[in-house]
Amino acid sequence: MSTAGRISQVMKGVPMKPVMSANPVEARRRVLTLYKQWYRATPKIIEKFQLPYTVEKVHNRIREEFMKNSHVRDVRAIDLLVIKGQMDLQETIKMWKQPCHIKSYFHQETAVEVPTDFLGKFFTQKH
Amino acid sequence: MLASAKQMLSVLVRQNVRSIHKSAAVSSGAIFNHTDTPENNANTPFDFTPENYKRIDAIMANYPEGHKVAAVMPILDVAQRQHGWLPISAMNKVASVLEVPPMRVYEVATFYTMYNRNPVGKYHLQLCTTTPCMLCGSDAILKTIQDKLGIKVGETTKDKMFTLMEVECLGACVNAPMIQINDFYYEDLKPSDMEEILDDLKAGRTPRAGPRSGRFACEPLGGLTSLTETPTGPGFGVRDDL
Amino acid sequence: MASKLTTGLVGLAVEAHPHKKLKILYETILKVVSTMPASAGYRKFTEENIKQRLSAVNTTPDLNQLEEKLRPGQLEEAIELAKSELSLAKNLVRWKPWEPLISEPPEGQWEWP
Amino acid sequence: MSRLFRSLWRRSTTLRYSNRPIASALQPCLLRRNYTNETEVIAPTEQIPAVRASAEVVKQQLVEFGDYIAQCLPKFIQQVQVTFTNELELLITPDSVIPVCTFLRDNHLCQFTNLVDLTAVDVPTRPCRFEVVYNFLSIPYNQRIRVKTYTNEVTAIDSICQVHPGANWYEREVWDMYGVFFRHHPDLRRILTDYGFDGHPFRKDFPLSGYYEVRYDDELQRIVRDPVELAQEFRKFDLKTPWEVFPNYRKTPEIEAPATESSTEEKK
Amino acid sequence: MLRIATQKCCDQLPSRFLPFLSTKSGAAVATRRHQSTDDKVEVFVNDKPVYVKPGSTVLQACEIAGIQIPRFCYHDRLSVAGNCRMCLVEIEKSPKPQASCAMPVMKGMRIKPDSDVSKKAREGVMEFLLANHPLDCPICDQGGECDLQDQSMMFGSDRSRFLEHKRAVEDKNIGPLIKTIMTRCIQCTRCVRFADEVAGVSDLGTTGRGNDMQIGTYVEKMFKSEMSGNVIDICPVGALTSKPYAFTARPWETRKTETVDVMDAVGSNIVVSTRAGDVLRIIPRLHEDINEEWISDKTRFAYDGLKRQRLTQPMLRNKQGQLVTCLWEDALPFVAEKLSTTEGSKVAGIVGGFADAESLICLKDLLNHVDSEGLCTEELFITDGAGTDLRSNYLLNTTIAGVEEADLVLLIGTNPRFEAPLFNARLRKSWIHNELEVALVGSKVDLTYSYEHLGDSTTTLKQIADGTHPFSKRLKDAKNPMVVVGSEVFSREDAFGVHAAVSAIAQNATVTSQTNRGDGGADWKVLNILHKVASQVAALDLGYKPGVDHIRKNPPSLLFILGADGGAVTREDLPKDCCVVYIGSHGDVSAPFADVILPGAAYTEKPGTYVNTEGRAQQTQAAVSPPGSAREDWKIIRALSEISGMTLPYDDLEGVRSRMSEVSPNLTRYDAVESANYFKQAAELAKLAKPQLVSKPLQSSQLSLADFYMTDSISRASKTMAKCVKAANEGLTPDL
Repeated sequence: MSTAGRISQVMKGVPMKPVMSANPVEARRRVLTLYKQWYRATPKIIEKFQLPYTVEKVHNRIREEFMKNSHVRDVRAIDLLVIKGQMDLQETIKMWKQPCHIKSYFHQETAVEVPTDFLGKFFTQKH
Repeated sequence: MLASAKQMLSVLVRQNVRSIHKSAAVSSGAIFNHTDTPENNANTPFDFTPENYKRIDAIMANYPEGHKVAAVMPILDVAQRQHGWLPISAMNKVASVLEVPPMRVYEVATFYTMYNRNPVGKYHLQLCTTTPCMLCGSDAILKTIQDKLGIKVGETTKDKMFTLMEVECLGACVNAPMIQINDFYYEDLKPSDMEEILDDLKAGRTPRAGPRSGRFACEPLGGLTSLTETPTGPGFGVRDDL
Repeated sequence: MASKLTTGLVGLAVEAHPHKKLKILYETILKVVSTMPASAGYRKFTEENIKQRLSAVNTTPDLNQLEEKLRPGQLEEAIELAKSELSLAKNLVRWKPWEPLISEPPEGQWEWP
Repeated sequence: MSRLFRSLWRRSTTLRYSNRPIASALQPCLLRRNYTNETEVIAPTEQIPAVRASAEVVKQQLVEFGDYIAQCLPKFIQQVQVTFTNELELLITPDSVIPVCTFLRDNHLCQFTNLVDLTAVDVPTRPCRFEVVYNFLSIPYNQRIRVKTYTNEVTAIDSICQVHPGANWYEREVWDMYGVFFRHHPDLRRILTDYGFDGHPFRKDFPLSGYYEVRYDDELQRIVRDPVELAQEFRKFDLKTPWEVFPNYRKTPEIEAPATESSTEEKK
Repeated sequence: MLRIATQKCCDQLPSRFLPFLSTKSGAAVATRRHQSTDDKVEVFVNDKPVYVKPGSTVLQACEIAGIQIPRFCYHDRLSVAGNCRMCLVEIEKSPKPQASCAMPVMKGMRIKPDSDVSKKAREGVMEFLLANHPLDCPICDQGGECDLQDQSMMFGSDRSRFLEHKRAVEDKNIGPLIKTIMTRCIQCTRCVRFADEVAGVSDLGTTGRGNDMQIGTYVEKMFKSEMSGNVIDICPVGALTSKPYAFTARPWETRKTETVDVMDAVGSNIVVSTRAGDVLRIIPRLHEDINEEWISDKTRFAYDGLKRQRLTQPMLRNKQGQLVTCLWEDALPFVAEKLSTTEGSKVAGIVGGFADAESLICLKDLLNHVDSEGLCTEELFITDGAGTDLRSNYLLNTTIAGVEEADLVLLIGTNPRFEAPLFNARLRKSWIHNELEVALVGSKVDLTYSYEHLGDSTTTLKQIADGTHPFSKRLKDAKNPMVVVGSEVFSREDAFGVHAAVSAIAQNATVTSQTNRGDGGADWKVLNILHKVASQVAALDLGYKPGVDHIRKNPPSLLFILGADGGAVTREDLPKDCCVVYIGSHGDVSAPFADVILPGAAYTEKPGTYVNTEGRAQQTQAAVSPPGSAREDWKIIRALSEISGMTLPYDDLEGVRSRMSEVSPNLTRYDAVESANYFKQAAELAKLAKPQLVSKPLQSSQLSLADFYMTDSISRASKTMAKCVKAANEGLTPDL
């Protein structure tokens, strides 16, 4: 989901054909459809992966992932994101993904807080 | 297809040529590193005799102040004549006499083949085997020496009397074959002459140097074929009016 | 009057009436092609080629000789080939390849940096 | 077989030259001959054993064949070129993948029924960064052809699965590795990377180390997936010698006069 | 090397030449051209006119024209040999191509370095060079930085016509530093000329003749020079390579950090090559005013000492009296507790030779904060008279490059060959090229050049100062005299007396030399102090007391030792209850008797400021990170200050450096020599204090090459240096 919609510069000869949606309205509809699909699949995902999270939490996380790309305006980029989101959904509900993949969405399990004061830095880092 | 086969064939041929072709390893056989041996090391006793010191002073006086190092070659020669050959200690001595780093002396001594950095016998036989001498029979001379002394090229007799060396042209091709024994040239040799010379040397006699064919020097063997008339006096061929 | 029992190729049956089949196919191709503009490159080359083949079919009753003329392969393969040429021709009528180039490449697209 | 191919070729050339006005009506720049015009075939000699014999005849045939395809499909083909190793390349517009592949497969004189390879190249500096490359083989004529087109991250290319069903996994691979989307592909999903893998690894801007690393965590007693943290120094090669010599001779050849360009190209 | 050569040539381009090139106005061009060509010869390179100094070579003319000629034997700083023939160029009206490195320019000469004849000549020479050069580039350590490799790529043919066998040459063992693979040698004789001219140790030479000629020592012996490692750099092929570096890395995979050496007080500029946090080798970096392009062997090879004997973890002495490792979180509060409970006057600090100015200022600020005045350097200097108050009193005022203008040098109580090898190399250079005369009062040693030994007694000094010694006459006649005092003099009990005598000599010479030169008050400084350790000048600049007398007189109960491993203070000198805190990189002399060890960084691991003996501030850069939990020294002190509640008012490098420039502005004016000129005042102050001289002879501790290698904590930890000492003492053995 990291591919942000990089709107390529309009150049002579560079193709501008739509991927799926012809206009923003259509693209929006697709996004909403995908969102609904994820939303509906949530209880099943929790059950299948035995996630220790509530449905609300997962919903919020899904929403967060969608909002991450809210700045994308290029219809084609939106389409590609939708395609990837669908791929992700398929991999999730078919349990091709493993629990670690799902859990990594929720927290960085081994992240260490980096100190910013002099002493803290002195004790933890070489530079 | 044909072209590639041809190419392949030519590659094979080339490889064959390469594997058949052999050239002699290029080397004079001399070694330009010093290795300590019992008779040749830094502690080998060497010092110039008082006469030689005088001689060295005279030699060094030939060169201007600040250029005394130019005397390195004659002084090395003095050292070699005194000791018979040049041990490393002699080279060091020369260096200290000339007040130069020893390396500068080593450089000179290794450059010239006439400085013997390894022991040689009392008589240093240097037989020329370069083309003119070889054509005139130096191989037979070599064989004579080897048979008579029982040594091969590069070896010294057990009694330390003779060392045999093959050398390149010594510039006496007109009197080929020839041999240099210490400072003297013996020329126009036949195997019998060689034996005679060696016998003389063994017996402590000094054989007469020079051509053995009865020639005085390098004049034609059958007598002169030109320049036979009396030399013309001064003014020959000059215009009368001058 | 099949001259052979099998084509030796999987899924390709021996054709009982190759002349007839080929004639129909080639004629159909020509018909389809003739709807293209006369200047179309494809039409010219294909007409030339197919007409040659058609005349071979018309003038050579002997199967083996025909096979030799319509090389490569056997007559059954030539039929398959003609079928695909026909479908191609139909498609090309739709695609109109004789028109000028749809789009020039962007500046520097085919150059290596 | 190749003799036949040649004879067919001879026929097509005669055709072509009988229709000279139309041929000349085609854009003259259509065909770029990417080779030098040397007529002499250099045979390997004792002195120069490794020179490739330039097969001028083969080259000429390829040029004519390319000409033929270009004349048949002027709408789709931007350029035809023969590389210096005698490979025929068609550079086509991104929209015409299916017509061109169909033509190459079905035409009597092409019969490129075998899709050998389908891949992409990422050249980020180009206007459209991805070059999609199709390699075909014509078994009857023992002839190969390469078709190239281009696209960017957000433009789809038509899938050729309906023309060559064998393209299915190749296209999945290109999608997985480069992120090029193939329209109307029957089953476009990842094929090589792990589920949950982020990014397209063959893109030039994809970091060598990737984004995530997967390891077994002893405390959690399970696999965890963390953002990559490089434990080892990234090895960067510095190809300058500490005593840089002769920078004057290190200039890139692009400064050379354009007249010599073709010869340098051939040397490559 | 060749890059350096080019740079130099560009430097030689006169500055007034440049405006001529850039001027647009035609009239201005005409006049300027007239000026600039007055003392110049016009030659044509590729038909382009070039103006060069008369007497320069064709090769230099081509370089000024921006065309580089390939070369192997030619080296900028060595005499011209002209034996590699690689630099052949075509010159019009010359029947054969000429060796451009040996050919002087003549008026109107037309040089054609890019002509076909030149190219063919190069290709031919290259073919001959490669005829006997082994094709072992894949296992050759020079690979990637080999002149032969590079030039054969550029000027050589792509195939060989030789089917003959290649010559093979026996390898020589010339010591534990230089690995020889003599088969690769192309007989450029750069190493021979370096040994002869720069190192002054004529151990190398060419033996044999013709095809059998080889480079070597003839007898197996060590190349006994303190600068021998430089032959590795000047060797254009892989014949001479570094033994410790053998087979460790390729040049392109290493990361280069340009930094400064601290093994002596010269401050040679170096490049540290690292890979994956490992220092792999050290090579010189060009600095015309300091080290030119040479470095000493200790600088080059002692780096393996950075990996051995290192302090990697903080340590505390436990109840059983043993040092055990601990965490920073344990060690620092322990010291902080001691610091805040100890009376200020009972706190002291000693700094050693590797301390950077940053840690010096931090330690000073911290100790001053607790009202301690006990800040000492391990190295001694005078405290009487002007002492360290006047900067000109403790600097090498003439500067190292200034040696080249001197005509008479008087060395007192020093052996510059081992105390500052590159300073000695300058002396030797001037001795060769400028007829510099040298005299020495002190131990009679081999300085690689001839000098007048005036004995080693202090009376000689007195006599020279009085003008009763015969040498005074020569000093009087000299135009640019120098008096160089070794820092070892200051460890004498009559250090002040010696310094006063020397000051008097120098002051007299200053006056006479001014009249000799006839320029009145020109800025020529006579008095020079040659320091031995890198930190001393910065420490004195920052106001540290030289010598540990203060500590002996006021026994401290908390002593900070900042890398002081010279053995100036031992446990016996200190009270029993004294807590010793060692901050430093190596477990050498002082760490074993410390109560707390705080591991610091070595000079390759920290950005630090060092001031060399000239007073030139230079920076080191961090090439690798400190091992284990070691930290940069100033950060340790800064952290300690925070824990003990006396937080120093800076917490980054910029902060420390701005504090440094508050105390002594010259410390942050990098690569500038801040000149000082207070000799007269110093001499007067010295007179007031009534200096005394004792009759003990002036001696120097480093007399032979074996004394040179291991002098400090890094070189003492170095295996390579130990091997060198062994080889220098006992001769070569096969394992060295």
